[in-house]
Amino acid sequence: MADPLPWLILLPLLWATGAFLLGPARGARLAIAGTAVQLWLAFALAAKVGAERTALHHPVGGWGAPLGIDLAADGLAALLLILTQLVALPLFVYARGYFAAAAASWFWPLAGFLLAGMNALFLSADLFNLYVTLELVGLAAVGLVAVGGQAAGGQLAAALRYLFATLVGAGFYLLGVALIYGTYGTVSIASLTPLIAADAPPVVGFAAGLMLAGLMVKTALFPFHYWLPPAHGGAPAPVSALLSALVVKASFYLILRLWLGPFAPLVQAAAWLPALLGAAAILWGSWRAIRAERLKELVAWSTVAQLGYLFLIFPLLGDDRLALHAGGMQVVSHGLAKAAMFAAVGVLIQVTGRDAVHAVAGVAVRLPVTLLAFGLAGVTLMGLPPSGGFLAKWLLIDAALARGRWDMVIVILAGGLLAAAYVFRVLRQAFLLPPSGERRRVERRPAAPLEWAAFALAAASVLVGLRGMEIVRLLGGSAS
Amino acid sequence: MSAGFAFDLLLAAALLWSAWRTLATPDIFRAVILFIVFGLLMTLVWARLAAPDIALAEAAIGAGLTGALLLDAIGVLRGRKKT
Amino acid sequence: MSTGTIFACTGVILFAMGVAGVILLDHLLRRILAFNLMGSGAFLVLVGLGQRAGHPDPVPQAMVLTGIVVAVAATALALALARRLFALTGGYVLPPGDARDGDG
Amino acid sequence: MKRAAIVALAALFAVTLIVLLLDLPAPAVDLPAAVGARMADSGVAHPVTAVLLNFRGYDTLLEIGVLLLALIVVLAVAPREGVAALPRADPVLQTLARVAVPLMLLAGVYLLWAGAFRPGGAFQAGAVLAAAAVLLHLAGLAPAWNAPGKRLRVGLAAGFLVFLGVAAALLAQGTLLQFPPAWAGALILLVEAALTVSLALILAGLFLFLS
Repeated sequence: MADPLPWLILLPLLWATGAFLLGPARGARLAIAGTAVQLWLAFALAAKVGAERTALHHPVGGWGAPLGIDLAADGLAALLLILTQLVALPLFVYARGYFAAAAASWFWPLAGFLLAGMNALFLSADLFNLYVTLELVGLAAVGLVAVGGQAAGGQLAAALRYLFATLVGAGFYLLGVALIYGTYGTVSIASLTPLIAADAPPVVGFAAGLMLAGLMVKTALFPFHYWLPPAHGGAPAPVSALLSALVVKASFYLILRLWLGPFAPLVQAAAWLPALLGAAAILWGSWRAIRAERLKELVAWSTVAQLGYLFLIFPLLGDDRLALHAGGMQVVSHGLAKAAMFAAVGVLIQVTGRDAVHAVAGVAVRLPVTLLAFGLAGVTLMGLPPSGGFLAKWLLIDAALARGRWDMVIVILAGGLLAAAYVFRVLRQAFLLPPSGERRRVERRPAAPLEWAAFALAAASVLVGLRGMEIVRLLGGSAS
Repeated sequence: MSAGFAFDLLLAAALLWSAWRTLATPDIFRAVILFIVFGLLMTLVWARLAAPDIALAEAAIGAGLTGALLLDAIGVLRGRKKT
Repeated sequence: MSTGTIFACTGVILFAMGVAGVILLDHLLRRILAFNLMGSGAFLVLVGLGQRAGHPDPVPQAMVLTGIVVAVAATALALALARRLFALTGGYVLPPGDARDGDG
Repeated sequence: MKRAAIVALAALFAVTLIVLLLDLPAPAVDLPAAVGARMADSGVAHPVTAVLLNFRGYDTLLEIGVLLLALIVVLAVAPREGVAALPRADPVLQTLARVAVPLMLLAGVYLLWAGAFRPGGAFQAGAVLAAAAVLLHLAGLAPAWNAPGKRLRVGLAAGFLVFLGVAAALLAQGTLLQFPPAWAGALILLVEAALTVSLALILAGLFLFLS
């Protein structure tokens, strides 16, 4: 069988270029077929990692690090690769129907470059190569936000804010890489890990801080979250779903990889900082979601809050791997649930014709499948059993209790209650009778694939809780 | 060696000055011109750093193409000036 | 002090100026200029620090060539968005509003 | 207030980092020596080209992807209003263009050829050719571009596709972008030639689609 590592990168690049050659608004079938093959490759990779219980390597160019660039895949990388293709595939089916109405001429090649950049990021073991993948992901994501922004200036402004945030974040990361190369003469993670010790020159700690801070800007960790709600809330629904479910996870993955890998001796003492910012993100993001007027704004602020959970794990990381399992579970369940929620909201907006929480009154009768998708995704975000979100929060509480961190337990529980508040706000509205004047306003029916793609993602976000053991086992093998 | 050292310091000062004026000068057209000057000074820096490949790329892409894109954006290349 | 070290230090100052510019300036073209200064600063640190002993090092030089192309791609993308915004609003300034989200 | 705080922070940042930079130990890894030791297998004689297209050729592959992606975003957001206009013909500029453009074409070909053993290569060559196209446009001798037709799209993507194709073909032999030493020189020249054409078109396109 072909080596899945390089093909997971080449394949999306090939179909992205193919879609570009086909022309504007073409290439949907190419993208869906390509992503299906990638999903199969990602599962094959995970099976291989699980069977061999060790990371897989592929020396690009045959040189080997540090002269060449190595690709490496451990359990964590395999998990994110599966998640990425698993979320992208139904979203592409959704996008095919969604953009039939509103033309977004170059969506498909941009989506292909986005997936290629993400897969390359998950697999790269070279700090400078990771910079290139970060730019590929960031610029593709900004381009996708602006796609279809022909009418609205607000969407362009959101794309520009996002662009500057992502460029500054990548710039900090690049300066850090420059300092690391200057100090050690290599940018290969495998070569650096044994070289960086607790007594490294102070400039290395400075570089680590720069790189992690730049990545936190790109992950929209509070207080660097300002760019996320307008960008994710203003983009077309399939784009919002891709960005909220996957793109922010890519930079988080890199933070985790650096934290557990080369920078481990330097950063332990600062672990309280990301956790504190994460707790603030949970409370502030949830509060803003509760207060949001627009549906997409609500879901986007929910992303700010849910990303907060990911940063709670840093002081809890240890040999028992509980916190790592909690983080992996949260990445997967939030990815699926948030994609489902944006997809469902996209349908609601197409049908009601307006992006407003109060406009969904009465849709429960007309769009039961979509509303069920929204509700199931909400179950995951709230952390109710048996969903993946429940398992993630349960593991996180377990890890916090093992270290006597009652303050974190309180934040986690409060976050769940606040999530319930904003999810039920929408559900309650959906079951109300619409004001009589508005009832007949819109008769447009959404295409069935849109509703079912949203439902499939939502169902997966709940069911993944039942497959938690597989995920834990995969992460068990992710020694960096 | 010391002549080279003095030249480096002078070049560094000129580089920082042009960068500062690029950001601080009130007129956007002058800012873009200063940015192109900055790009040409960068070309000299790369030459001093024994990096002729980067010097060529910086002159062609950094100063040339980026400068042309920016000048076009403010409209001076086709006689209508936007600010 | 070698040529490499001098220009690495210059690069640090350029980077700091660029970051401050991207954060503080309102005019979109100026922010794009500031971003380019920031990038040039990081490139100088990469090559300058790598060559602080005085020997040319092809590895960071090749990385900077890659970086310059990425930077021009980002610049063109930013200009495309900014010019589209100009066509719609008549100005090169981001409208206020959603930016204030963080301050509550 | 905010302004002063950020300027002060930036200054503090720069001073701290410069102080930290001034005493660094010698690097633990000597990559220039590793590059020197493997130059014979790289297929080219110029170290920067060897790093750019062979040792770290994978970076370059992704970077061309970034450039093509930026061009697609430019296409997606650039306003399309009717037929692209020719700028006003300026006789001085036209004379300049008629003299300079052939020289620039020559310089582009020279740079591509030179890249194998001295400074130069696909990027510089592509940039010079792109500059020639922009000059032709500014002199009123060539129009700006509208939505690209099939042939132009093929030209824009050709370099990336050839690079991808070479990468995939080499991967079928076992390892991504592993050039066999005997073929490395020829394959790198093939990739560089295709890249020169596409880079010239893309860089010119970034200007001409925006105009």
